[in-house]
Order: sequence, then C-alpha cells, then structure tokens
Amino acid sequence: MITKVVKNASEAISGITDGMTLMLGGFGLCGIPENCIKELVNQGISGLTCISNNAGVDDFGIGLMLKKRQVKKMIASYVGENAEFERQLLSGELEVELIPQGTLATRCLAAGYGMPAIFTPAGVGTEIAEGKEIRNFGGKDYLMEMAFEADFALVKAWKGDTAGNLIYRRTARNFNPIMAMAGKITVAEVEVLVAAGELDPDHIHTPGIYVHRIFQGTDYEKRIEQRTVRNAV
Amino acid sequence: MITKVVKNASEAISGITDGMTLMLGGFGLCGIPENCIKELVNQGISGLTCISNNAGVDDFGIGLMLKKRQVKKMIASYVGENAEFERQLLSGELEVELIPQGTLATRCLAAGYGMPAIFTPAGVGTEIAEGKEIRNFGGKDYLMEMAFEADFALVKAWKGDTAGNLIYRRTARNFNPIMAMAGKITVAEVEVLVAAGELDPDHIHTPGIYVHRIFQGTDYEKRIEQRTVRNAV
Amino acid sequence: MLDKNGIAKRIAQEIRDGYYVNLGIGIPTLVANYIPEYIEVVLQSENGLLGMGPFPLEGMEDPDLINAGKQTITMLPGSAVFDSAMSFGMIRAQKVDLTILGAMEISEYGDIANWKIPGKLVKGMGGAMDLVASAKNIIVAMQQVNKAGESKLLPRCTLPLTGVRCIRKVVTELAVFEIDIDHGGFHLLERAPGVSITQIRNATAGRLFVPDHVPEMQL
Amino acid sequence: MLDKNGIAKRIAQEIRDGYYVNLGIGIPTLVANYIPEYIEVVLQSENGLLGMGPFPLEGMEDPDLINAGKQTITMLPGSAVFDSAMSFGMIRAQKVDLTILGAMEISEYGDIANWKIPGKLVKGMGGAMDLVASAKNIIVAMQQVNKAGESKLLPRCTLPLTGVRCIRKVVTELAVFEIDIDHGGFHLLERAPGVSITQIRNATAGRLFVPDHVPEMQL
Repeated sequence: MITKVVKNASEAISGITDGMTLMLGGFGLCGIPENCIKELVNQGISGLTCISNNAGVDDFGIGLMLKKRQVKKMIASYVGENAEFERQLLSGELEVELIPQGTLATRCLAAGYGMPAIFTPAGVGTEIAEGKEIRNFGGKDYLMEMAFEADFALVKAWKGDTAGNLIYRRTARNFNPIMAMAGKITVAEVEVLVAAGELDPDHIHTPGIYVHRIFQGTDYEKRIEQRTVRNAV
Repeated sequence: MITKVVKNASEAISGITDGMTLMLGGFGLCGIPENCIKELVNQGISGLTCISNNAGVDDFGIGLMLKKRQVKKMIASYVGENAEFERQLLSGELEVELIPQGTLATRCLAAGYGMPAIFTPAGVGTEIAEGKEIRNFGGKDYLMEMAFEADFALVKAWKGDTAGNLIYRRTARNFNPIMAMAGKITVAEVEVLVAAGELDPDHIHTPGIYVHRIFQGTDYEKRIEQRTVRNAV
Repeated sequence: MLDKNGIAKRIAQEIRDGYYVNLGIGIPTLVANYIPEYIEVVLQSENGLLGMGPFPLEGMEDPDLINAGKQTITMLPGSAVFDSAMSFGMIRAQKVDLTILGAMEISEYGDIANWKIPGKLVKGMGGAMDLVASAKNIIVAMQQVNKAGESKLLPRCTLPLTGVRCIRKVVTELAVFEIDIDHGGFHLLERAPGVSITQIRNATAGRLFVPDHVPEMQL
Repeated sequence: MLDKNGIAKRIAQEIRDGYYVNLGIGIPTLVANYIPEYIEVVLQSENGLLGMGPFPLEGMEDPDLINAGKQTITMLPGSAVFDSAMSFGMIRAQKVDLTILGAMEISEYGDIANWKIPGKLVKGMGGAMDLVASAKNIIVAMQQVNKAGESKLLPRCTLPLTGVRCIRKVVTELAVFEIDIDHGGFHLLERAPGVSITQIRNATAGRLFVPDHVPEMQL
C-alpha cells in the first residue's frame, strides 16, 4: 500500500525545483512550516514565487529564504518587519505583489474548492482594482479575482494522522487549511503524527484527501514576534 | 446583557411569517431541525419558500409542512420518497426548483462568505444552464450562480454553547454549517446546550457570530430513512 | 454476459492503490465489494465523509452517520467529516480520483443522461451534475440495453442531459468502451466472457470502433 | 482636546451590547479598555479568532495564540477559532457589527487612505481593504492634523486609497464627525471638551457642516 508519510522535510519537499510557485501557511511567525522552510534554505532552491500572508522576519521564516536570495517574487498582504526584504525590494532584486488579506485567503479557498474566480469588494476604487474586471451586484461593485495556482503548498499543523488528516491549534490555523486545499501537491508538517483512527473525524480541519505528504517535524522554535503581556492585578 | 439563548422552538422561530424564505439544514432526515419544523407546523405559517437539500418523507421532516400545505416553493437537489410531495407537484400546488447539490451548497457558502456569485461547471450544457451566464476559464465553461438569500436559517447541531458556537456530529453536519452562515437570522437547535467556555474553541464548526438564537431541543426522534445493516461474520 | 456483480468486479480493476473514489447508487455501490485487499481506497460520500466503511452490524446503526444514499454506514480509521460545501469543493477541485456512476443514456461524445425522464416525475439530480461536470476520471456502470431492448449507447442522448462531453469510459454487461469525446465514437476495449463482437454491435446504437483484436475481460 | 485614550473612550460609547467588533492597530486597540462592564462585546481578530481576551500574564504567552497585530493574546470563554477564509467571509458578509480603524486621510465623501505613502516603503494593506470595503459600520479613530499641522479631513484624499465611500463616522482629538457620503461633507456632531468650533474649522480642510448647537462630548 502507498503511504503519505515521509521521513523528513527533505523527502517532503522533493520535487520542488527552481522557479516554482509555493504557498506557505502561517500568519506572521505563527503556524509556519518551519521544517520545510529550513530544508528549502538547505537545498538552496531559488527563483521561487512565494504566496504567503507575510514574509517572515530577518532571521526566521521566509526571511531565511530571502536572505539567501531564493525568492524571486513575494505575493503577500503585509511584509513589514524585515530589513533584508526592504533592501531587495528597493534594489529591484525582489518582485512584490501586495494583495488584500481577505482576497489572498479567498483566492486560496477558490483553488481548493474548484472555483476559477471569486468576487470581492476589497480594493474597489483603489490601485488594486487596476486591470481587473469590476462587476456590480445589487448596487455594489466587486472585483473578480482569480483562484491561485501553486505547485506546492507547505503547511504546518498541530496533529496529523497517517491518512493525512490535519488538526491545527488556536490561531496557528490561519492560512494553513486553505493553502492545504490549494496546492497541486500539499506537504504537511505536524508536531504530532498519529496512526489513522486516533483523531476524531469530527475534529479534523483538513481532510487527508488534500494532503499528499506528511511528516512529523522536529525542533519547533515557534518564535513569538510580538511578545505582549499584561500585569498581574 | 443580551442573550442568544431562547426557551424553546416557539420563541426561536418568532418573526417567521407567511411568505418568507427559509433554509433548513439536514440531508435526508439526518441532522434536520426537528423541533423548529414541528413548531412551524404548529403555528401553520404558510406560503413558505424552503431551501433544503431534500423535502423529508410523508410523515417526517419537511414532509410534515407539505402535508399542511405550508410550502409554496421547494428549492432542493433531490425530492424523492414523498408521495404527498408528488401529488402537490403534479397538481401544480407546489413549485419546485431543482438545483445540483454542489451548487446548492456553494450558493449557501457564498451567502455566508459575502460573495454575491460563484462559478461552477455543474449543469453546463443542460437545462440547468438555461438563462444563466456562462463563462469560460482556462478552456472550461462555468455557470455563474447567485448567492442565496434567506430570511431565516434553521439548523440542527449536536452541541452548542450560550455564545452560539456549534458542533455537529458525524454526517449530521452536511448542510447545517453552511446554512447557519447564510441566514439573515439563524436559529440553531441543539441536543446539548452548555455554558460558554465548555467547548474547545478548536472544535467549533460554526462560530457563534453566525447564530442569532439557540435552544436545546427536546424529544429528538432522529429517524433513519434507510436502515441498512450487514451480517455478522 | 456479466451480471451486476460482474460489472462491478470489472470496474474494481480500474481502481489504483491510494485512490479516493466516489461511488454512485446501484451497481457502483457493489464495486466496493471487489476492491482487492492489498490496495487501500478511501470512499467519499458527497454528503460529507471520507473513509466510508461497510454497513453497520444490526443494532449499531447511527442516525447521524449515513451515506449519500441515506443508508446507515460506518467509518473506517482515518475518516474525516466535513460540510457539503467542502465536499463538493473537493469534487470540483478534482481531488476525487475516480467517480463511478450509473446512467440511462450515454452519447458517443461522452454526454450523459441519468436524472430525468420527460413525463415521469422527476426526483432531482442530487450531486450527479456536480460529479460529472467536475471529475476528471469517470466510469459509467450500466446495462447496455434498456428493458425494451434498445441500446443506451447512442449517437446523441434523447433524455435531458446531466452533463456534456464528460464520460470517457463505460462498462456494461457486454463490454468495456472508451469514448473519444473529441471525434465521437465508442472504442471497444474488451468484451465480456463469451460475448461476441456481433452481440456488442447490435447493442450499440452510436458509432462503434472495433480494433482487430478485442481481448476478453480477465475477471 | 483629547488624548489617544480620550478618543478611545469616546468611541467605546458607540459599542452596543452583543456587538461583534474588529479593532485595528493603534488607538482602536485602546477602545477595548473602555467597554463598560455591563455590556458584552466579542472581539474579532481577522487572523481567525472570535472572543479575543486581554494580553496573557507573563509566562503564559502561547506562540499559537496571537492577534492580527501578531501580539500574544488570550481567549475568553465562548471563543471560536477559524481559518482566514472564514474570517474574511464573515467580514464580507457583514456579520461583524462594528469596525474601528485608524487612517492617514479621510475625504468628505468617506474615502479612506491608510496603507501607503508614495516614496516610502510600503508594507502592505493587510486586511484593511477587506474591512473598509465590507463593513457596514466603521468608525475611524485618528488625529485630525498631521505632524506638519495639516488637516487629514480633506476634500479628496491625496494618498493612495484603501477604500472609497465607506467611512461614515470619524472621531478625532477635536470632534466627532458624520460623513455624508452621498453629497459630501463632514457634519460636526460633537466637540471635545474645551474645543471651540473655530479650532475644529481650522483643522478641517474638507467641507464642514456645523449645526446651530454642537454638544460637548460626555466622557
């Protein structure tokens, strides 16, 4: 019988080659596929187009790939907090396409749900609308936005099983489930990998049909970007 | 503080009046809002347009409303198993609009996600396509289908909390979560109602923001339409 | 000539290890009985389940757990439950590897009619239109002639269509056909044990292409 | 004249019992501190959470639990987590009752600019364009003049737009305005304690409509 379980990140990202389009789950540094990113950096695959809500920080997340000049184009909604990113953008080494966050999310959903395009009011009347079809429904204007296409989606879940089913934890869910649905090949790294049957079918966020390869990651750093606390009263 | 919790079905459906459009969750008799349906029958509200995947059986589910001639129009994907339904349809008392099941589901999703229309290939080249806009994406034709509008959505969940969060059980989930998102007013009946905080936020299928009224139902019959068993070996 | 179980058995040979499969009502449901033990297949039920298992034992029926035919079922280890929008989302996105369904008529261009007979009460298309419009790999399981002895493999469908140019493979009690949806025509791939080319010709109203050698099915 | 906390305090008065509220970064975040205890409000964080609570106690930070500003947070009883598609789905479907955000410029027709300054490095719009295009009820919290002393309430925005004809209410350190997005103009509703109409006039570059009596804010 064939299995979706692979040994490690190296095996998981096999087939990713220079110039491909990747989706990477996570919001800020929360819920990012740390192991896969590290392995992309190790292997030095370059010329990549990365679809991800953010671009990491200088020394973590997609920032690590930027530092090694592996990213040709970044498609994101917010890219602050990254000096190397700024440098490459200003020097013209890096292309950047900024997309409203909801549009980014819904273009992933569209891909996963086999819908070629969606309508959203986000960006109507702004520079985001340039060159896009505008359509009025019920007196309100909407932009037609196209489903994403990505060669690989790299996502991070909390728990997964050998059938590829995934469960996310707290707001580390974010873009992961919708990118998991959207990749031509979807790779999931999980903190805990269990046998099929150990997860309650009602608790699963991403059904295994969307996941092609799964492995238990190691050495999760789960770095906090903005540590904020309140004082005990 | 205002509360979403209502006493019973009668209070829950208050405001539903003759001629309104309702969504009713469930697939066959599985996961249907039994208490709300009984109360609709009690109150005899009529001239209703019902959006539901099926139309119940003669003596259960929406069939009970049909028997009392409360339904003016049925929007569904499959309406077999119902003799009274047939009679009313043939006599012209009942309007029926048949919609592919995936189109039905996605038009609910569209309403819940604020998307005025979606594209689906279902029905291209068939009588379903008549009068609809056809659009080609990537060499494939799609129909543009509009988001539903419903005055009330009546759904059934397994567990719910006082904040309106819902958890469904097994395939009784079906259309319930997407209809819950789609009603102008959404009423949820649950088998078990607990205090806010008792459900794991990661397990919730329908966030409470979509639910306006919630109550714990009684006397659930949960009838099985096609009891099928295998022999012990 | 094959019986229903024979058709199911032949179709089961088309299933590959790791496939996600959606089985329609009727003969397609029987296919599950003939999936070899050494391959692993996940059955999708379009009401919202992956990992459908066999019917429950008597007394173990769960009203909250049914398939798209509304029958009580069980779940296998590794199952996942989801709502109907996601279910048809994965169908449209072609995540389901193989769809097996029945038909009333198939045209030589791969059109299919299986939901409505004019003059008879229509019950609805359920998920059939979504499945045929979306699936990349569909096998139709059907009797090749109707009760009146007329072929159901036609130049054009006479009944209201469920989908157009979507069916590429048909398995009947007589044969296996591949359909050339670009140029039209049923290409005979295999014949059922003991069935002659002439029998197949007589039961095929649409254009039939017969190669020099037509192997017999290996069941 | 109000400080940031004063602006937040005034905006908190607009919140009704049972509201679902999305708070942007900056002054809007402070609004949470002034919600009266006798009303219940659910805060949405657009990365995928309803029921956001206060920051955690030291040592209780959870890297898997952050808000849209990437700050560590907590959850209150009744919280629900969801993915980013559902999060913006509920925003587009206008399930969120009130959105409070900051701005660099507001026009007298309710246009807003708050994401990009030409010549400066742009960081991205995040969820701002989705929020302003979708929300039925938006309050902008902002300083009325910029550091150069120029009004940010303009006849037309000079910066690249975030959204058009979407802002109906603005609260600044000087006043509360309602915008007539159909005919254009800032209608003065209230003035901050001790602030004169002249001060407000001088700080408003767009058309200002002043009624005979302008009440002072009750804070």
